Amino acid sequence: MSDQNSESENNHLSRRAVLAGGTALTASLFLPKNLRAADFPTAEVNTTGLAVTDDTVTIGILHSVTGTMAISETGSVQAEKLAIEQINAQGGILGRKIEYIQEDGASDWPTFAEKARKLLVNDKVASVMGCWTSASRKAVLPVFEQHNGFLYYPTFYEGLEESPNVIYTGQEATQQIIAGLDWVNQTKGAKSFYLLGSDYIWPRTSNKIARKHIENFMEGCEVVGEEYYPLGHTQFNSVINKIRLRKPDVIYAIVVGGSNVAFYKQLIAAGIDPAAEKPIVLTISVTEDEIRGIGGENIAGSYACMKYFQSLENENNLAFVKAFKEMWGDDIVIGDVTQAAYLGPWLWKAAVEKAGSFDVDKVREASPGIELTTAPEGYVKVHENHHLWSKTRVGRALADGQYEVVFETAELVEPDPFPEGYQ
Amino acid sequence: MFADYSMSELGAIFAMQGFAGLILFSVFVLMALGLAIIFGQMGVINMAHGEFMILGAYVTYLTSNLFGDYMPALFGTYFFVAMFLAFLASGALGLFVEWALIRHLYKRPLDTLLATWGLSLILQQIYRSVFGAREVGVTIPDWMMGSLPLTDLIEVPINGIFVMVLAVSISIAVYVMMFRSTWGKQVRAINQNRVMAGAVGINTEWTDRLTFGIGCGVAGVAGSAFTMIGSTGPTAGQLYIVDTFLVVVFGGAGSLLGTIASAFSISQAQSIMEFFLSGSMAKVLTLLVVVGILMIRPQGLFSLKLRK
Amino acid sequence: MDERFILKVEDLTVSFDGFKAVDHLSFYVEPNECRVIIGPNGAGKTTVLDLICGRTKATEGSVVFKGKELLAMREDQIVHAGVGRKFQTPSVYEDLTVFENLELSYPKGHGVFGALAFKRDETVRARIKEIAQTIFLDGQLDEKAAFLSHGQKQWLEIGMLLIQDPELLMLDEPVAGMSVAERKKIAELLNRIIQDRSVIVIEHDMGFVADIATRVTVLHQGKTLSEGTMDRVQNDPKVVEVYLGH
Amino acid sequence: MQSSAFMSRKEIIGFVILAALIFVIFPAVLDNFRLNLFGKYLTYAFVAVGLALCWGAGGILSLGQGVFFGLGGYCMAMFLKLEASTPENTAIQSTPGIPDFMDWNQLTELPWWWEPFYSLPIALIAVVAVPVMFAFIIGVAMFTRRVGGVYFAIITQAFAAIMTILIIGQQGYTGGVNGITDLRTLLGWDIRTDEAKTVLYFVNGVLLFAVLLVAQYVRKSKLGRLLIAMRDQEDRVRFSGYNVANFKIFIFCLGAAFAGIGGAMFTLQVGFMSPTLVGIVPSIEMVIFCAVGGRLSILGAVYGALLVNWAKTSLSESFPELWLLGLGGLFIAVVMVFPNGLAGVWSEKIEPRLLEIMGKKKSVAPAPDGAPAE
Repeated sequence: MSDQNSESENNHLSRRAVLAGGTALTASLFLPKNLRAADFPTAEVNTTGLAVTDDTVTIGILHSVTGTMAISETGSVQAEKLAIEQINAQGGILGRKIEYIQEDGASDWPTFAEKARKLLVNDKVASVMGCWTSASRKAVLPVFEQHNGFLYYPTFYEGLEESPNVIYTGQEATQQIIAGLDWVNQTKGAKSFYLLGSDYIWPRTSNKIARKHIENFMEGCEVVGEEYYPLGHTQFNSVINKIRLRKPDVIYAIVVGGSNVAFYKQLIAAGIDPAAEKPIVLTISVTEDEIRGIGGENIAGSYACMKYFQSLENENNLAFVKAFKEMWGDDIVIGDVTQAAYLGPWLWKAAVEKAGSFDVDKVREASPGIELTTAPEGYVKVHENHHLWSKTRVGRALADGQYEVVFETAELVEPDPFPEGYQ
Repeated sequence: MFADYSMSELGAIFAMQGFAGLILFSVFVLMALGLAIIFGQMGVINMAHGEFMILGAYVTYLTSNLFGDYMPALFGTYFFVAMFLAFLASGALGLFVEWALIRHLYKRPLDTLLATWGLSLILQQIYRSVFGAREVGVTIPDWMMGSLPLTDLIEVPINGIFVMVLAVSISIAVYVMMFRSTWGKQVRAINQNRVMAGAVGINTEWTDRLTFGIGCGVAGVAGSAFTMIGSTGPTAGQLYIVDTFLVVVFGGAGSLLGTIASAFSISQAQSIMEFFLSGSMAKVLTLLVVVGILMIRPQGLFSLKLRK
Repeated sequence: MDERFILKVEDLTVSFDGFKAVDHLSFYVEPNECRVIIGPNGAGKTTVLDLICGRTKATEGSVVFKGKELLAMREDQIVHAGVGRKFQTPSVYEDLTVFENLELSYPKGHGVFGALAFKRDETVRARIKEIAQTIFLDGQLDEKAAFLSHGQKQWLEIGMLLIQDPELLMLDEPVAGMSVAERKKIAELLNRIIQDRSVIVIEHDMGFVADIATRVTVLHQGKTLSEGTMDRVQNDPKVVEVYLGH
Repeated sequence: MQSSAFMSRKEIIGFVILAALIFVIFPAVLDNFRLNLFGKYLTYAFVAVGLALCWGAGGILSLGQGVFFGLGGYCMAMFLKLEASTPENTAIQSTPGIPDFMDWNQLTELPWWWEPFYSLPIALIAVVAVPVMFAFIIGVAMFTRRVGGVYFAIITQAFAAIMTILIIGQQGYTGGVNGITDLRTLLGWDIRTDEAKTVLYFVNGVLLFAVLLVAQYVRKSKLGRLLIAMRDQEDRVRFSGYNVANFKIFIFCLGAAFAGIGGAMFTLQVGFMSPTLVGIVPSIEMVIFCAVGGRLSILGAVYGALLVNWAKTSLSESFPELWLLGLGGLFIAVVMVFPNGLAGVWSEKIEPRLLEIMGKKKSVAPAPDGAPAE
C-alpha cells in the first residue's frame, strides 16, 4: 500500500470535481454503438502490449469452477459471460469483440495467484473479471499490482483495501451493514443484537463494524453475544440455546457456505421461526443462491441486507433477469454477487471508452466517476476509492426462495473502505 | 454470565443444552456406525465414507422431488422411503466398490486409504456433474420440522428427536446383526482369524463384500437423515471425515460399544464447551483433547487386551 | 543359590481378560544349560518366551536375568542385557540381503546416530563371514532373504542371534518345517553353541529334544507340570496322562 | 555388496539426469512464468522426498505433512511480513509498523512471539526447528506408545484439521483464512521481480539437491536398511536390540524438516502462505506426489511432485471438470496398478527395454564404460 499515500490526496481533490461534472458522463452505455475499430488504431489504444488486435480484445475470467467455492462462484462466471455476450452483440468495445480466457482458481489461493500471473504475463489480458473470496483476492493482489493488471472484483467484502489495480463492484462492509442495522432499529425497534458468524475475516470484520455501530452510533442498543464457528460447521444447537438465553431482538448472522443450510434448518427446528420475528433474523450473507440450498421454507421471514435482489422491479433488472434466464436456464436464481459480477464488463467497457484506450493506466484514470444507468440494481457510480456508490436494500425472504424488498436507502451510499470510528 | 436469569430459565436452558448434546451424540453415532463396521470389523479405511453419506442425501433429494411431483398426497411419508432407498443405493455402490477395489487391498490398509480417497474425489466430481456444483435444497415434510414445546421454556426440535430415534434403532439393528445373526458371527470370526474362518467353510469373500455394503448402506441412511440438519452438496461429505474417524478410533476400533461411548463423550464435551466458549475454540479443544487422549491410550477407550 | 542361576523366573503370571495364559510359573536356568520347554498346544510356552523378552507385559511376578529385573525393561534393553530370541515362524528381513540381515544384528551402531554413522569395516565383514559359515549361508551373502528356502531362513535367523552373542538364547521351534538332515545339523550347531551360553528351546519333536536337552520343563495350562531330565519327565505319569488324554 | 557405496552407478546417472533437467533443461525451455510454476512444484518435492523416507522406507504414513510444510512456510512468511510492514509502508494503519492484518484485528502491538522473526537467522532456524519440534512431540507421544499404521495416519490427519481451524480462528495473529499475504522483499531484495523468481528457482533447486543427498545418505546408511527392516518386521528389529521408536521419531522429524524447508521456499516463490496449504486436502495430495513417483524412490518423489502438479495445472487449464476425476483415478491407479509408481514403471518396464537396446548396440560396438556418469 505504499503507492497509496500520494494518491489519496489527489483523490480528495478530484472527488468533488467528479461529483460536480459527473452527469456529463452519464450513460456511457448510450454512446454511439457503432464505434469502429478503424477509428481506434490498435497502436494507439494499446501501447503496453496487451492482447488487443484490430478486431478483438482478450480479457480473463478467473473463478473457481472446482472445489468448495465452485458453488458460489458459478453465478459470477455466468453473469460475466452474459455481459460479455451482450457487449459483443452491441458491437464490442472500441469496435473490438471481447474474447475471454477462463481460468479455474480451483478454490485454492496459490492456484489463483498462479492463474492470475498466467493471465497477465502469458495471455496479456486487458482486464480480469474474477475472484470471490477475500483470500483469493489477497492472493492475486500482489500479482496485479506487480504486473499492472486490472481486476473487477464482484463480492461484498470486509473493506480495508483500496488497490489501484482493482475495481470493487460489490459493497464494502460499511455500505452493507450500517443501513440495515439502522433500519431494523428504527422500523422494528430492535435494541439488542446477537452477532454470529463463520470464522474468517469477512464475518469477523463485518461484525466488528456492526458492533461499533451498535455500541457507538445507535442509542440504547447493545450487543449481547458474538460467536464464530469454523467454516463448514454443521451443528448449531449450542449457539441456538445461547441465543435463547440472551433473548436478543436480532440475530445478526454472517454464516456462509454449507454451514448456512445447517444453521437455518436447525434454527427453525429449535422453534425459532424467522417469520415470527422473535427474534428477527438479519443476515448479510444469504443471497438467493444460498437459499436454494437452505430451502425457502426454512428461511422465509428472515431479512437480508445487500444491494441487489432478483425481485427488484425496475426495467433494467427485468431485462437482465430475462436475458440471464434465456442464457442459463429458467430455474436459475440471481444473487447479489452475480449482479455485481455482471457490472464488471460493463464498467470496464465504459472506462475504456472514456479513456479511448485499453491501457491499464488510462483505464484506471478514467474509472472514477464512471456511471452506469443500466445496471440491474439501478444507477451506480465508481468512487475515487474504486468502490461503487450504490443503494442498500433490505429484503424479506419468501418461501419461494426470493426476497421481497422492504426497504431501500433514499440515496446512494458512499463506499468507505477505511471507515473512521469503526476500526 | 448467569446472574440475570431465574432458576427456571437456567434449568430450561441446561435441559435444552443437554438435549443439544444428545442430538450431537446421535449425529456422531449415525456418522460413525457405518465406519465402525467397516473399519472395526474389516480394518479397511474408507475415506469415501462421507461421499457414501452424501449419496444417501442425494437419493433423499431425488425421492422428495419424485414424491413432490407425482405423489404429493404421500409427501409426509416420503422420508421413510427415501431412507430405505438411500440404504440400497449406498449399499449397492458399496458392494461394487468392494468388488472393484477393496478386495484387492485387504493386506495393504494404508493403500485402501489412498484408493478410497481417490474414489471420494471421483464421486465428488460425479455429484457435481449430475447435480450441479450448488447445494440442493431437500424439502423436509412439515411434520418433521419445528419443535415440541415441553414446557413454556423447553422446546425440543422434532428433527432432533427423529435423528435420535434413528440412531438408537440403527444401533440396535447393527447390534442384533452383529451379535445375533449368522452374518455377524461370520464377520466376527473373519475378523479374528481370516484363514481359519475360510477353512471352516465361511465364504469370506462374500461376507466381506456384504459387510462393506452394509457399512456403506448405513452411511447412506445417515446421509439421508442429515438432510434435515445439514447441507447437501458435492463436497459436503468431506466435512464429516475427520470427526467420524476420530469417533471410531477414539472408541477403540472393533468395539461397537466403544464407538457409541466415544460418540457420547466427544459430543458431550463439544457441546458443553460450545456453550461456554466460542464455537471455533470449542472445536479445536475437543479435537486436541481427543487426540491427546489417543496419544496416551492409543488403543482407544474400549478394546480387548488380546493375546498376540 | 543366587550365583547358580543365570535366569530366575518367579511367580510369573499374565492374564488376558481373566484367562491366565501363564499362571504363577517359576523356573530357574543355569549357565550353559539347555532347557527345553514342551507341552501341549495352548500350554503357554510361547507366551513364556514373550514375557521374558518383553514382547508381552506380565501381570505379576518377576524375571531376573543376571541380577537384572527384565520385566521393567524395553525389548531392546533386554536384548542389550544379553537375551536373544528366535520366533516360531522365521522372521527375517525379506527385502534385505543375507549380509544386511546379519549386519543389522551386529551389536554396534544401535542408536539413531550410531546407525547413521555406522561403517562397514573389516571387523564387521569378517564377523559376518564367520557367522555365515556357521549357518552354512556363506555362499548366499548377497542374495535377498526372500529367496531363501524355509530352512535357510531358520538358519539365517539363528545366525542373526549368534552375531548378537547373547548369553541367553531363546528358540521357538527351531526345527519346525526342516528336513531330517537339517535337524541333525541344527542339533549339532546347538550343541556347539551351548558351550558358551544358556539356551531355552521350545520344541515338539521328542527325538530332537532328547538330542539337545539338559533339562526339560513340561508346561500345562500355564503351570509347570513336571521338570527334570528327559528320562524323568518321560516317565512322569502326570505327563503321560496329559499327552495321552489329549 | 555394491549397495554399501553411497550411490550406485545407476543412481548417479539418475541424479545427473535430474540435475540436468532442473538446472539446464527447464530454464532453457520454459518461459519465466512456467519456470516459476515449476519452482513452486519443486517446493512440494521437498515434502515428497521426506515422505519417501517416512512412508516408503519406514512405513510411517503421515497425513499431516501439510502441517510441517505450513509451519516452515509461516516462519518464513512472518519474517517477510515484518520486513514488509515498515512504519512507512503501514502509515495509514491505526498502529503503523505491525502487519496489516493485525491492525485490522485491533491488535495494537506485535505479539511477543512474532518479535524473534525480525531476525533472518532466527527465522531460517525456525523454518527447520519449529516443524521438527512439532514432529518430535507428536513422534515421541505416538511412537513410544507404538501407535502406527492406520492410527498414526488418522491422528496426523486430525492434526492437520486442528492446525487449520487454529490458524483460521486466530486471525489476529496468523492472518486467518487469507494467510500472510503481500510479501515483498528479503533483506531489501525484491522477491516479486522476474529475476528474483529465477534466482529463487535456482536456490530452490540447489536446496532440493542438498535434501536429496541427505536423503540418499540416510537411505544408504545402516539406518536406511533398518527402516526397511522395521517396516517389514518391526518386532524382529526390536529383538535385534533397537529402540524402534527412536528411529521412527528421527525419520519423522527429518521428513518434517524437509517439509519445513519446502514450505519456506514456497512462501518465497509464491509470495504468501495460507492455511489452505496446511489442511487435510493438501496433506493427502502430498502423499500422492510421493506415491506417483514411487514411494520407495527419492528421485521418483521429485518426478511425482512435478508430474502431478504439472498435470493439475494443465488439466485444470483446459478441462477443469476432468481434473478431479483425473486425480481420483490417479490415486486408484497408483494403488492398484502401479504400486511402485513412476520409479516402478521405469525399473520394470522402461529400463530393461533400454538396457536391451543398449545391449544390442553394445554387441555391435562396445559402448564406452561409465561415460555418462563423469
